[in-house]
Amino acid sequence: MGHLLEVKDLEVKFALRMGDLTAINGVSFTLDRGERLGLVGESGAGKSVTGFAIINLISKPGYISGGTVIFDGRDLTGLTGEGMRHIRGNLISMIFQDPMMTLNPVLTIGTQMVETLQAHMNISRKAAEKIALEKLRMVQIPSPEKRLQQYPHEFSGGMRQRIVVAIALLADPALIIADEPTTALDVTIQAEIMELLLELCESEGTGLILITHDLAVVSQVTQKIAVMYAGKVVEAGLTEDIIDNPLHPYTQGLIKALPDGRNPGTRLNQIPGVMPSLIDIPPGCSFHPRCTIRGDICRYESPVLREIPGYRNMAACHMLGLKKEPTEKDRAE
Amino acid sequence: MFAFAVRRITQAIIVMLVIGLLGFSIKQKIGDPVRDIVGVSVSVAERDALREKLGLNDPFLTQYVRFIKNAVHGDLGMSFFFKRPTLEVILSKAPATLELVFASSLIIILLSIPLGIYTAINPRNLPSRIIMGGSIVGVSIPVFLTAIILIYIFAVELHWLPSYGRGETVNIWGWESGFLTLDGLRHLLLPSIALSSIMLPLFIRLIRSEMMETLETEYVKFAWAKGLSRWRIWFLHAFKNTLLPVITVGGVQLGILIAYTILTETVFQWQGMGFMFLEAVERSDTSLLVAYIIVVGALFVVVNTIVDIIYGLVNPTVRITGRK
Amino acid sequence: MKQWERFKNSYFLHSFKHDWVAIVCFVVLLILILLSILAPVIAPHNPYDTASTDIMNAEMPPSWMEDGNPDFVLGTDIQGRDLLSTMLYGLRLSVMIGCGAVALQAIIGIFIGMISGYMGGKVDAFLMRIADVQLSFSTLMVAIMISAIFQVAFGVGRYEQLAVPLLVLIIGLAEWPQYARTVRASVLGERNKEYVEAARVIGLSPARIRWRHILPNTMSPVLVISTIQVANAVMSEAALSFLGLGMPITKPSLGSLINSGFEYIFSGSWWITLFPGILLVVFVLVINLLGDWLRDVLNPKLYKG
Amino acid sequence: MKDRLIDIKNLVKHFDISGGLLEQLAVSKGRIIRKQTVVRAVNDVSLFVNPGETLSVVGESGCGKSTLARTLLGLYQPDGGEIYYRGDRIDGLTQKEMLPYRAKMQMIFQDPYASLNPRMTVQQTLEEPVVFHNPSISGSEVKDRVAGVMQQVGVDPAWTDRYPHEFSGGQRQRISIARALMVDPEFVVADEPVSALDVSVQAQILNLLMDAQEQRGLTYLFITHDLSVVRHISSRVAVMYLGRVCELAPTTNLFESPGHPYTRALLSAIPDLYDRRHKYIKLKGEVPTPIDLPSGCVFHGRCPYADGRCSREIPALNHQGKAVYVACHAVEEGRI
Repeated sequence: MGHLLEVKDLEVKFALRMGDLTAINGVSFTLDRGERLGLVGESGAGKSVTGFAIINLISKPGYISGGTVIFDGRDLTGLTGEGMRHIRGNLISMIFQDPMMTLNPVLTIGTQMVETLQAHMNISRKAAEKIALEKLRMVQIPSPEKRLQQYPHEFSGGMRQRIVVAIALLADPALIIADEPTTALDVTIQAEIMELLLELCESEGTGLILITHDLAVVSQVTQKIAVMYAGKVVEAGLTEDIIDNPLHPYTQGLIKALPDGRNPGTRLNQIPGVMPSLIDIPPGCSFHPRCTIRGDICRYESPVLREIPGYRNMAACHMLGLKKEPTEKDRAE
Repeated sequence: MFAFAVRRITQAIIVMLVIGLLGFSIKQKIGDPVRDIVGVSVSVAERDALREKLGLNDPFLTQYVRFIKNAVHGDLGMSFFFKRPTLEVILSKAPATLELVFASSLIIILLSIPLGIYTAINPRNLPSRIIMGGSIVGVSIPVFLTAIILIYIFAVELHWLPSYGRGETVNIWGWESGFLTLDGLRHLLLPSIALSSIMLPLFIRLIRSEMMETLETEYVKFAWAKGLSRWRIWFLHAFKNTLLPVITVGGVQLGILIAYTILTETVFQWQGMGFMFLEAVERSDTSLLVAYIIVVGALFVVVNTIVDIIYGLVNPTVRITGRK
Repeated sequence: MKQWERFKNSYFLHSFKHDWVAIVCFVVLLILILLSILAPVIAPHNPYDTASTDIMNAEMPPSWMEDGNPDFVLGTDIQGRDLLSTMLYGLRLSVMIGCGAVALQAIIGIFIGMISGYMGGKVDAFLMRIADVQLSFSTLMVAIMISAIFQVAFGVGRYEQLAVPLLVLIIGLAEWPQYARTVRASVLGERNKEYVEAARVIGLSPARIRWRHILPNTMSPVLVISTIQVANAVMSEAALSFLGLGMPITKPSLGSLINSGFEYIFSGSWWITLFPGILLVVFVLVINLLGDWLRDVLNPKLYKG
Repeated sequence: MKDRLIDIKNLVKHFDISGGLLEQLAVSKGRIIRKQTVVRAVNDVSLFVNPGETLSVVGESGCGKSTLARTLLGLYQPDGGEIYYRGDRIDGLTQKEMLPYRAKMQMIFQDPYASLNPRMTVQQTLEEPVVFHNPSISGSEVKDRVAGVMQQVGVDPAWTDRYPHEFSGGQRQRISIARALMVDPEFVVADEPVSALDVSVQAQILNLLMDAQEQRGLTYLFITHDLSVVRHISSRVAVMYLGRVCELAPTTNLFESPGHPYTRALLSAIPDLYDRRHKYIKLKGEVPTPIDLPSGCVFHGRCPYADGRCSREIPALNHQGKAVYVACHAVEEGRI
C-alpha cells in the first residue's frame, strides 16, 4: 500500500499586480497512515500555505502553480469543486489557529456539527446529533447535550478549540491538518489540547500534519518533522534526529536560539538577519545571506532536498556531506 | 434580552422628550398660537386675554410639561391654514407617504440582497463591475433629478405612466390606499422607483462590502474546510453574519427614506406628509411644521428602536447576555 | 524636497498613475473647479446683471437646434439668461457652499470626535447619542428642518439675502456627526495602541498626545470621508435649493436652476433642467469616484462606530 | 526597604466595564436591578524589585500581569495600595510631580507594529523623549545621542529618516527599545517584548536586552507568559493567577522546586525539546473570569490539594525561607 499522502514539488504562487510571487517553491514530503508530521518554520516560511494547498483552499489571489498532492492514490490538485468538497472535512479535516474566530458566531454548536456530517453523508439530524455528542464526549466537553444548543461565545477559548477538534473528527478522517492549533492559547491549555490531539490520533489511527513555529510542541507530538524556510523544506527526518542531530545550518540555528533553561543568563545563539520576504528571495540558496557555512555555490545554485551520506535526515544544503564536515568551530561567528 | 429591550425603549423615550423640547422651543420662538386659533383680525386686548387663558404667560417649564402632556394625548395644536388639529391633518396625509416608503423599501430589499450577494461572490467579473459602476452613478444622481428624468421619459415622451398624483384610491377603515387599484399602482410606480434610486445603490454597496468582509473571515474559511456546499456557506454562514450590520445600518437607512419623500412628493405632487410639510413652510404654518417634526421624529425613533430589538433577536450574543 | 522625493516614489502616486479612472476623474474635477473659480471671467454673459437680460429671450433652445441663437450656446432659461453662464455661476455657488459646509463640519466633527474618543465615559456617551439621533434622522431631514425653521424665522426675503452663509451653516450643522463618528472611531482604535502608551510613559501631556500623536493617525479616514462629504454637501445644497429652501432663482445654484426648469419640462423646454442636471451629476460623480479610489489606496481601517 | 528600587504594597486595580446607567440594568428574578460589572484585574499584590535584577512576572492571559505593569508606571490609577520608587511614594502623583520619575522608568511593548507611531520617522520618535525631558539640550547633542543609541540597539543610524513601516518586526522592536533607552532610564518594564517575534529574531532581541542591562546597569520588570524565556533571563520570578501573586522566588528555586500547586502545573505544561512525552499535571475545570472571582484562594476550584479552608480564606504570601514566598494554605500547613 502506498503512502496516505504524498506531496511532490508543490508550488504555490500569488498573482499580484506587480507579477507572481512564489509562496512555496517545490515542497515535497510523504505521510503514511496514522503517521504524524510536524511542519515547522517561522512566519512567512510557507508552512500554512502548504497546509491549505493540500486541501486546495488557498485564498485568492493564491493558486497552485505546480506539483502534485497524491492522497490515497488520487491527485487532489486536479480535483474540481464537488470532488474536492467531498475530501474536505470528510477525509481530510483542518483545525485552525484561533478558536475564537473559527466558529461561526450566529450558529449553534449543534448546527455547525450536524451540517458537517450532512454535507458528507445521507444522515438524519437525529443520527448526526448522536455522532456529534459522541465526538464531544471524546474531546471531554462536559454535559454535551446542553452544549449542542449553545453558541460559540458561551465557551472559553480552550473549550472552543476542543469543539473544533471534535468537528475535525466528525467524519473519522484519515488525516487532520492542524494549523498552529495552540498558538492562541495559554500554555496549560496548549498542553491539554496537544495531549488530546495526540491521544485521539493514536486511538483512531488518524494521520496528523501539525503546522507550528514551536519546535518544542512538535517534539512532543509528531514522529517526523519537516523544517521550512522561505517556501522550501530545508530539512526533513525523524523527530529525534532533527532535534538531537540537526544538519541544516538553519535548523541548528533555530534549535540553539531557543532558551532551554540549561545555561540561563548567557547570550543566546542568534541567526543574524531575518527571513527574506517573498518579494526579494535571494538567488541560490535562500538561506545563504544568513548562513555561517556558505560557500560560493550557495550564491547562485539552489540546493535540493537530498540524503546526506552518513545521516538519516534529508537536508537541502550544498555544504553538507562534503569531504570536510563543518564542525562546531567552523560555525562560530 | 428583556433588559436590552427595556434599555432601548427608555432611550427612545428620552429622545422623544428632547425632540418635544426642540419642537416646543421652535413654537415658542417663532410661532404664535393665538394667530393659529383666531387669525390676525382680532384686537390686541382680546388677544392678550386669550394669551392669558391659554396659559402662554406661564413659566417655560410649565408650558413644556403641558405641551408634552397634550402631545401624549394626541393634541399637537391647531394648524393655522387648515383650521384643524395638526395631528388630524398629518394623519390624513400619512397613508400616501407610508405607502410610497413601503413600495420603495420593497424594491430596495428585493433588488439589493441578490445584487449585493452576487457582486460580493464575484467581485471581479463583468456583471459585477457593471452593477458597481451603475451604483456609483446612482448615488451621484439626486433623487429629484431621477424623478424628473423618469417623468420626462415615461410621462412626457412615452405617455406610458402618469406624472403626478396618487390616482384612484380605496378607503379601507380610514386608510386611503393606492395599492388596490390598477390606477393607484400605475401612479405609484414612478415615485417609488425614484425614491428607491438613492438608497438602492447604497444598499448594494453596503451588503457587498459586509458580505465580502464576512467571506474573508476564519469561520467562513473553516466552513470551506469542513466541505460544506457553496450555497450553504454563502447563504447561511456568510449571509447570516452579513445580516447583522445590514440590519442596523439598513434599518436606519429605510427610515431615512422618509426624508427623501419630501423631494419625491414635491416632484410628483404626491399628496403626502412631505408635500404638506413644504406647503406648511411656505405658509409659515408653525404649528403644522412642529407637529410634522414631532410625528416624523417619533416615526424615526420607533423604526430605530424596532431595528435595534430585531438586531438583538437575531444576534445570539445580545439575545443571551443582553450586551452589545 | 525630501518630502517631494518621497511622494514621487510613493505607492499613492504609483497607483494613481496606473488607474485611468482616477486620472480622468481628477482631470475633470480640476477643470470643473477651474471653471467655477473663473466663472466671472469666462462666462459669456453675466446672469446677475438684470439689465443685460431680456425676457424676450426666455426659453430659447440650444444653439444647434431650430430657433437656437448662437449667442446662447446652451439656450436660455425662463428669465432669458444665458444658460451656460448661469450654470457656471451656479456651479461656483455649489462648490463654494459645498466646500464651506465641509470645512465647517470638519471643524465641528474633528473637535467633537477627538474629545469624545479621547475622554470616553459620560462625555462620549452624551455626544455620540446626539450624533446617533441626528444621523438616524438623516442629514437631509435635519438640513431641511433647520432651513425650514430658519426660513420661517427670518422671513423669505431676508433668508434669500443670507442664503450662502446660511446654507453653509445648515449643511455644516446637519452633517457634522459623520465626521465626529469617523474621527471618534479611529481615535478609539488608535488610543489603545502601544505607541500612545509609549508617549504617556514618556510623560507627554494629554493635549500633546491627542494632537500630535493620535490626530495625524486618524487623517486617512478623515481624508476619505472629506471627499465623499463634499459630494454629499453639494447634493444637499441642490436638494434644498430644489425645494425652494436654498438659493433663490435670482442667484441660482444648480439645484434651483433644475427646479425652475422642471416647471417648463412639460412644455418641452428640457434643456433648462437637463444641462444643469448633467453638470451636477458629473461633478458629484467624479468626486465619489475619487473618494472610492482614495478609500482603496489609503485603505484606512474604517472603524465601525 | 530603602535599598529596593520598586516596592509595591497591596496594589489593587479594578476596571468598571458596566457602561452607563442604562447599560447596567438587568433582570433578575422578575425584578429590574442595577448590575455593575467590575473586572478585578489586580488584587492585593505586593512585590519588590531590587536594583540591577530582572524580575519576571509570569502568568496566563487575564492574570493581571500587564495591568500590574501599567499601574506601576502610572498609566492606570490604582484603586488601592502604594507604590514606592527608591522609597518615594509615586502613586497618585500629578502629571508634573511624576515627570522626574518618568525619565527613570521606561517601557518596552509587545507589538512592534503598534508601538511606534506610524506617522513619525525614527528620528522624531527617538528625539521626542530626550527633548521633552531636557528642553535645553542642543540639536547636535540630540542627534549624537540618537545615533549612539541606534548603534547600540543594532539599527544603522543612517536610517533615521525612515518611517516604521520600512522596517521588519525585529528592527522595530530594536527601535522601540532605543526609544526607552533614550532618556537613560534605570528601570525598564518590558511587556512581552519577544512574544510577537519569530524564534531567530527573539534570540536577537533577548541578547540585546541582556547586553543593555549589562552596559547600563538596568533593572528589568519582565512581563511574559513564556516560561523558557523567563528561565533564561530572570533572577527572580513572580507567578500570578487571577490578579494575585501565588509564588515569588529566585528563578532556580522556582524551576527546580516549585511550591505553589499552580506553579507546578504551569511548569509541567511547558513542552521540553529533549524530554519527549513527559507528563503534565492536568488541572480540572476552567480558569474563572476576573469578573466573578472565587472566594478564598482564587485557585481552589482547580487545585488538587484544596480543602475547606482554601475555599474560605485567602492565603497570604508567606516567606518560605531563601527569598521564596508562596501563597498557599497547603504549603503553609505542610500538606504538600
